[in-house]
Amino acid sequence: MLTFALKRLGLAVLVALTVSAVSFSLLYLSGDPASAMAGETATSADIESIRTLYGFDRPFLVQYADWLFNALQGDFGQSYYFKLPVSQLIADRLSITMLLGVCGISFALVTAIPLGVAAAVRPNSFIDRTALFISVMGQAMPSFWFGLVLIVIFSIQLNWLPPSGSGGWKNFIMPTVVLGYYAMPAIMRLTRAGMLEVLNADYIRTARAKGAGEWRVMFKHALRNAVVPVVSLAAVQMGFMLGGSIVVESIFALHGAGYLAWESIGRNDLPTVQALILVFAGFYIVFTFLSDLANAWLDPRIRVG
Amino acid sequence: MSAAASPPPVLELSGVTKTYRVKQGLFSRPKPLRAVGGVDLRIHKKDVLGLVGESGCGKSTLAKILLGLEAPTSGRVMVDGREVSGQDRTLLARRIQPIFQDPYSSLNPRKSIEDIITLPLVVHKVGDSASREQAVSKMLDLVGLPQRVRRGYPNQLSGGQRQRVAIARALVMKPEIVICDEPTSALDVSVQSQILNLLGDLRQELALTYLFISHNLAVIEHLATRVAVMYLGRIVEEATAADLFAEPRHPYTKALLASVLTPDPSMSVPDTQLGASYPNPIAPPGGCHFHPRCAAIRDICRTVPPPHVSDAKGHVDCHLYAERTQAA
Amino acid sequence: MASNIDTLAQEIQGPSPAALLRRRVFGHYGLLFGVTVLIVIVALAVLAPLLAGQDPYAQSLVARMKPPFWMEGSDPNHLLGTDHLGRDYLARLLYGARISLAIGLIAALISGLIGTTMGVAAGYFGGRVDLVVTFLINVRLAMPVVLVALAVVAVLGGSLQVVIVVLGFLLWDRFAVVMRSSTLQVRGLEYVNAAKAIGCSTRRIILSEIMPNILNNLIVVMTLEMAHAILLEAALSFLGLGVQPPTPSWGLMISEGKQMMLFEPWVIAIPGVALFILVLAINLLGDGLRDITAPENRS
Amino acid sequence: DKASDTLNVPFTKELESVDSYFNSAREGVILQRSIWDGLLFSDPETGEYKGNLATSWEWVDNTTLELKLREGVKFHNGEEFDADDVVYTVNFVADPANGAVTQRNVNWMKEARKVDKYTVQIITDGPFPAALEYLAGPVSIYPNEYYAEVGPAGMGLKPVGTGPYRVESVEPGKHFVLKKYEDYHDSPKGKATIGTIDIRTIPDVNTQLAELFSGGLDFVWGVPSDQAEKLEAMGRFNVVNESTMRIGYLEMDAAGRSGADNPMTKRAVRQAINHAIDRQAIVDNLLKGSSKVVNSACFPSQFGCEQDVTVYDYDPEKAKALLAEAGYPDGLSIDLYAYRNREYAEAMLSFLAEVGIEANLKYLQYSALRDLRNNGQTSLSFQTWGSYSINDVSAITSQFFKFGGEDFARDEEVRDWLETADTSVDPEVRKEFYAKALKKISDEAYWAPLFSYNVNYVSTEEVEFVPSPDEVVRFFQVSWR
Amino acid sequence: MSEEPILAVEGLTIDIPMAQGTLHAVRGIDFELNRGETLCIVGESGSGKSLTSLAVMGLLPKRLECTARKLAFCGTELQGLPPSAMRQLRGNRMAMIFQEPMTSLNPAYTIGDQLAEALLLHRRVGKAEARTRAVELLGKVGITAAESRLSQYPHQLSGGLRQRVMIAMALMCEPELVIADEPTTALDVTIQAQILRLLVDLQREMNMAMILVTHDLGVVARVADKVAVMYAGEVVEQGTAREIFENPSHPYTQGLLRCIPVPGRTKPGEHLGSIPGIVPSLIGKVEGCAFRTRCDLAESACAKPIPIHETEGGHSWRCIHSHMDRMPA
Ligand SMILES: Nc1ncnc2c1ncn2[C@@H]1O[C@H](COP(=O)(O)OP(=O)(O)OP(=O)(O)O)[C@@H](O)[C@H]1O
Ligand SMILES: Nc1ncnc2c1ncn2[C@@H]1O[C@H](COP(=O)(O)OP(=O)(O)OP(=O)(O)O)[C@@H](O)[C@H]1O
Ligand SMILES: [Mg+2]
Ligand SMILES: [Mg+2]
Repeated sequence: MLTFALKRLGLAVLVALTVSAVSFSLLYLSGDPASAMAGETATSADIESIRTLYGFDRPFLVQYADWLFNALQGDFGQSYYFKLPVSQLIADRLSITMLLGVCGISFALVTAIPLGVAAAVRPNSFIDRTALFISVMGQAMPSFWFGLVLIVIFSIQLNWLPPSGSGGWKNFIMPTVVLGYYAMPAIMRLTRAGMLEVLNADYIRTARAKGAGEWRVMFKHALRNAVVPVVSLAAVQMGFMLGGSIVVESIFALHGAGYLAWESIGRNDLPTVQALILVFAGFYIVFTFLSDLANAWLDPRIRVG
Repeated sequence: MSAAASPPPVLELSGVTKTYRVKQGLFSRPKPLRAVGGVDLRIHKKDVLGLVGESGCGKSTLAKILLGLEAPTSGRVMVDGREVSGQDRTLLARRIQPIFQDPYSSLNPRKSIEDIITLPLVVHKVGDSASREQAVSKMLDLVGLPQRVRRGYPNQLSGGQRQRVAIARALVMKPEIVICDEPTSALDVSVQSQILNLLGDLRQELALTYLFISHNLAVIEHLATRVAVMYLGRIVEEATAADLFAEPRHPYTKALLASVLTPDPSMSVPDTQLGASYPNPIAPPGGCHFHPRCAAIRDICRTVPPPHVSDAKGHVDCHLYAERTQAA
Repeated sequence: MASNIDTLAQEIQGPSPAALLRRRVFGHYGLLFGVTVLIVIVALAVLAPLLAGQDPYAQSLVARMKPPFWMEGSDPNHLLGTDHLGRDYLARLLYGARISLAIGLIAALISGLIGTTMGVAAGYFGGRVDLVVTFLINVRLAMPVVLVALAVVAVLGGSLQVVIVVLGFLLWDRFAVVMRSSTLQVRGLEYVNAAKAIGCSTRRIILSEIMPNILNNLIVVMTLEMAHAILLEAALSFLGLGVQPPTPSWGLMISEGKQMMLFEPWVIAIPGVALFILVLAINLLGDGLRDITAPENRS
Repeated sequence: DKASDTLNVPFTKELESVDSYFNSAREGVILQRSIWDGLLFSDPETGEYKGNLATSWEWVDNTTLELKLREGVKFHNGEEFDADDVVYTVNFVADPANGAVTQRNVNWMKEARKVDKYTVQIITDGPFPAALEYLAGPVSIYPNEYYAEVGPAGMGLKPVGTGPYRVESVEPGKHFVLKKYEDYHDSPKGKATIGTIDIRTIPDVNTQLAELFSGGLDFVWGVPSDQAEKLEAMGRFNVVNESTMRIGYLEMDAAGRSGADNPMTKRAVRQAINHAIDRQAIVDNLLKGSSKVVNSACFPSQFGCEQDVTVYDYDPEKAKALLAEAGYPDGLSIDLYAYRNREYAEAMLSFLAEVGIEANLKYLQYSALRDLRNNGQTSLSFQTWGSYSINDVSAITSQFFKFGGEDFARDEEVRDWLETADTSVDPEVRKEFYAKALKKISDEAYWAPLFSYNVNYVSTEEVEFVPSPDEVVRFFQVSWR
Repeated sequence: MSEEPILAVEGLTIDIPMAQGTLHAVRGIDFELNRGETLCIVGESGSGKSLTSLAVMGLLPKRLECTARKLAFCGTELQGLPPSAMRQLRGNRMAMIFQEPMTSLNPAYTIGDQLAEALLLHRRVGKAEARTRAVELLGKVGITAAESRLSQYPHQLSGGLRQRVMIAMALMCEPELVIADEPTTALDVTIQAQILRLLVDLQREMNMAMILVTHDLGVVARVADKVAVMYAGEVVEQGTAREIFENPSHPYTQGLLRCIPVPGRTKPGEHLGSIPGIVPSLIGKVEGCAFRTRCDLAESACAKPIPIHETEGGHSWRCIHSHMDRMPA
């Protein structure tokens, strides 16, 4: 168990390092950070002085090593734009993104799993077709467009929900739906496929032969087994969702990490972008790790050798 | 029968071992699993060597080693007295061909029957398309399939027919040795008998040598000239079919024979005298691997691996016979 | 009075795989719908110059923001109205289909090539290769796609080519994952062993024994990734870091139309619905392909 | 809204820092005017200078300006305002090492000296006629003790000034709350009337409008003309349009920095481009409002902005002829760089295409574009310049024609004339030399000046607001109706 | 005879709607089973054995259409019984053992949980009591150290052990009828013999009726009191084991018996008997004898309805030939 955890941790660190190296080289090898820092009205002399001040004239590898060394100590440098420590900035913005992510994935799970189960129990029934329809729609609906449509309907036409901001729970309804709907189809399909497969499994017949009722069969025997891959998927989706919150946050003017990322790209605020990529990657890694643990807990074949 | 005068065996294994590393749980480190442990075996021309043993004892692994699909961890495989590992794999492929257990997965579903049967010819660049066409016709006749199946696909055939296609593919290169890994265990009895008859006929016609793997002793008795009994990766007894069935020596062989259920309504289900526990191949029992289930167990069996007792009839690995020979 | 036992016993051969496939295709309404819509869209895209009748780039500042035909004040010359520069919306929509299709197709091809190579290599060779590929897949999955794509496009400058290449190099993960597991599955089947025992070269085994049997999965992933790429391009363009104007990309049209969406909802509705239908059709096609090819019927 | 005496307004951009010396955004200027005061105040209507934190001022010599300070002014934190504050602020920001973002705003000052508690001298770095404009604009006075303690970062998070509004809270980049400063001194700015200003950053104009519809915002500015028209038509909102000092222009690489064989080095080509674009159509259909076509390389109201220059009217035929004359009878292909107003750029693409110039739009982030410009790689770019709302032509021509990184004309004659004008304190001399320079710029068609920008201010009917041409929203002049 | 049969099936028919038409998987089969008796259903793959046993348990998938003139358990007609009543019978008075020990146990729960569940569902007992019973039964099916096995998961057991657990699970409530669907097919020969022996012993001990589904004639001969031979969805021959093996009367039964090599009886290397051809498709209309396409003795009359011949000993077969050349015993 411990060696497993250590191994996973080692792998996770390696993944994170690679991600950071790739993104660092992508970002820093092209574009001029000094100019980005200088702001819109700077002169070339301003830029030159910034270049030497921040050491952008040093060799690339030195810069990376320097960055990495500091990053390992939790110091992602200063935002070029806000002139604030990036870690503080991200910590500040992350809460909204996390909240959004948690709401989104909860929404996705709460809708997807019952639908998936219901669809699997009665394949080709009305409910199955409805579920399929919902998921097909969800996959084809561009989320930025969906968000705009929701705003037009619920904020402008009906005036039920505020179109932007993060002041109260009402602000989170539309973003949650948009973000959750993006992740829902995959989870629903996997639940359905898993349940279908599990319901055809011999041990379900065994349970029925014992005289277990349908609900018991469905929830105690089938879902427990079908949910194992769903956990992994949900973790992956959660990771994607944080990364995908860019679109949603920018539509609903939520000042979360995703929006920060988008703005920072536009502002060439490289330390922030770099740190955000790493943070999102870190979340993905953490979630998949947690899902592995959850799966081990759910599936004794993994847990006990 | 006289071992000394006979030509060298077409196929000879000495000390062949195959160890896999398997992971059990997510949290455990891989452990070695000795699927085949120190197997010595000789197959002579036109022999049918029956290989029996229970599931997981390493029969298929042995077959894969012979086919060159797996490299043995140690030991030597020799064909016509030449060691295989140095030989070109294509050369080996010309002489040894397989027939697998599952007629459903042994044929590529995307290829027509004709393509499946000619594949060996194409790979080894034998003949031109016309001669290959002829070869297919001949093979189809040989295995008793109508000519019209040649443009069909595997999913259009029944299990027995598929197995015939597999046999045709195995024989189209005119190999000397055919490795049959449970070729009939997925088939119904009525089809099984067709395939067994076919295999018997082909052997006569083409002077083939078979390694015939099965766990159905009745089938083995019907077809084999020699029989090797395998238990947990080792050959525990080997003898001619007649000898083995007339006088099984190893307690495991005895149990195997006892558990053959002949369709005789006057008999009831036999008591094999075997223990219920099936050993874990990852942590095989010490001493004689068979000792936890053996009806004739002695103290020595728990600690000391059994000796290799050879005589004119074949060989048996068992403490019982070690003493007897010593005493004699 | 031949009962079917007599006839069926004669007929040893069932339907061929092709016939079976045909039967399943025509029994799958989602697939048929997807294919039909896709064919229509492709036809529209190909025939855009004929159908549009107008230059999608021709602007007329005096004829801006004309509404589509179902609204008052529409112009019969501009069935779907005009955009903020007075360009014909229908023409832009039709030419936009070309962009979306091209992006989807080429990006999926690039990523398919990368992902399939990696996945098949990992699945077939296993061991170290598998470790490395799995690691790369992990790295790729850990990278937030939208963010990285935005960043890279921002750095390289947005053009059709850049967007296609960036998407192509970012979306290979699913190919790799699916191809790896499919290959693993097929590799364990007896006919691959049989091919090895026959003496087939590794190349032949991969190309003619394994690939044909995982091709269906490849095609399914291809369609899904195509849809994914189209959506991503639209999202990037929407965020202003994708294809550049005046290219009539649908995402860009939504982005530009967003300005007026509160007053003239049709401006975003038209390209939005077009995008939705295209992606829907491709997804239905992919789902359908998966359904009809998934369980290889065993007799 | 009026009921809660809170004006809800959006910022479009995330403001990097509230400290006005450490941001370069319009939003920063808006906050600066409300939170801090300058020594002087420039009446937005007349342009006349009035005393604010200073009560009188006088040039002691070419480079020394002496000011008498207002007494009894208190900063929001209670600190008293006196000469030390001025001296500290000026000396801090004038030192390039402290990294004030927009050096131009402060680098004309060498230092400040305290004469007595309420008298200071500001020493300029050479003669600088526009000094008063800057003192009334970007140069605001910070409390010396507080600033010394917290520095720019602290000032950004918890700003303290003397202005009509004090800062209640700052969530960097996201949310700012201003409260009316009850003890505001008797400034020409006047006291604020609205109690609370609540500013949220909402990047997208649409979202801003959606919020306006649903009552989340009271006042929005920078609304594109199309939407403004629609909003006006709805009758629920006040829509006011006001011109700004920002002008748009095409910058052409006459100097051949991007390559000696660059077509833009040919005067005929540059003139052709001038003739090719129907600026009036763009103004009428896209910018609308109070935007105007500009012909000279500056905003007409700026001091020294000569209007009597060569005018290139819209004439595609002539453009084609000029192109043919320059050796491009079949037209040419070129990259057009731009960083804002994509739709205007797109419209220009189309006009250029009509005369045979196939322009590929390269729409970049400002900073990326500036890199290219400074490296001399943009042969044709669509630029805009707002002159920091400084009503003096030096804020534009001197930025772009004095051989800086953004000078693609590299005309020595123009540079020398501008130098003379910039450093002279005699208005007539300045006028004369600016006119010479601007005429040559026009004749040589170094730029294609396009149009001036305008801003639409949209508010609910409760809000009373009078815009000024400098694009700066003065919250203290907004009131409830 | 006087006693009511524990299971009486008459005219059981199972139709499966398929894309290509209706699959007549089971076509009107009859059998009866008394207390303490063992009935073996034997037949080739796809002949409908499993469907028949699932039909008795009421476990057929819903989309299959199952009808019967009579389907009575201890006199209670099972058709039309409300699901809750059917559940009360299942696992309680009739139990089933499935073919695949590897997949028939839920991988997510311990052996103990799964064993106890059967009892907890039907008896008012506590967890502890259910555990005790589980340990007791595990002992009975020959599992040593039963106590420690309770907390193990299925994947930790070998196939033979799992099948023993399955048997123990079926017997938890001491059912009157056990249906074992090929309980030993997936097992090794040695273990097969052990499991069969265990089943037979327990059946005697508990005086249960048992239906054993198999395709292994060897098993049938050794275990059965009564045998039903199925071919293509029909019972083609039925009778006591002795009758069937010594007097096989249907050409199919005879063919089957000739196909299998029997040590000591068939000569090594000699041709085995065989049945040519393949099983016909049962999709669409099926008339006459399904075996006629493979039968040496087929005549045109075989395409017409087939009479059932019955002897006094209860031996019956479905063939146009009433008196066949009997196989030499
Ligand atoms: N590729 C592999 N990796 C790890 N273990 C393997 C591998 N192949 C086989 N084994 C293990 O080696 C042992 C022998 O397997 P093998 O397939 O040779 O048995 P077998 O006698 O053919 O069994 P069966 O009768 O079920 O076919 C088994 O315990 C099996 O789990
Ligand atoms: N759920 C199902 N859907 C469709 N067809 C089915 C289903 N279950 C069984 N069948 C078909 O019904 C026929 C009889 O099946 P059944 O399982 O009863 O055969 P069996 O005699 O038990 O065979 P085996 O020895 O292979 O277990 C077969 O042709 C099978 O394909
Ligand atoms: Mg095997
Ligand atoms: Mg069955």
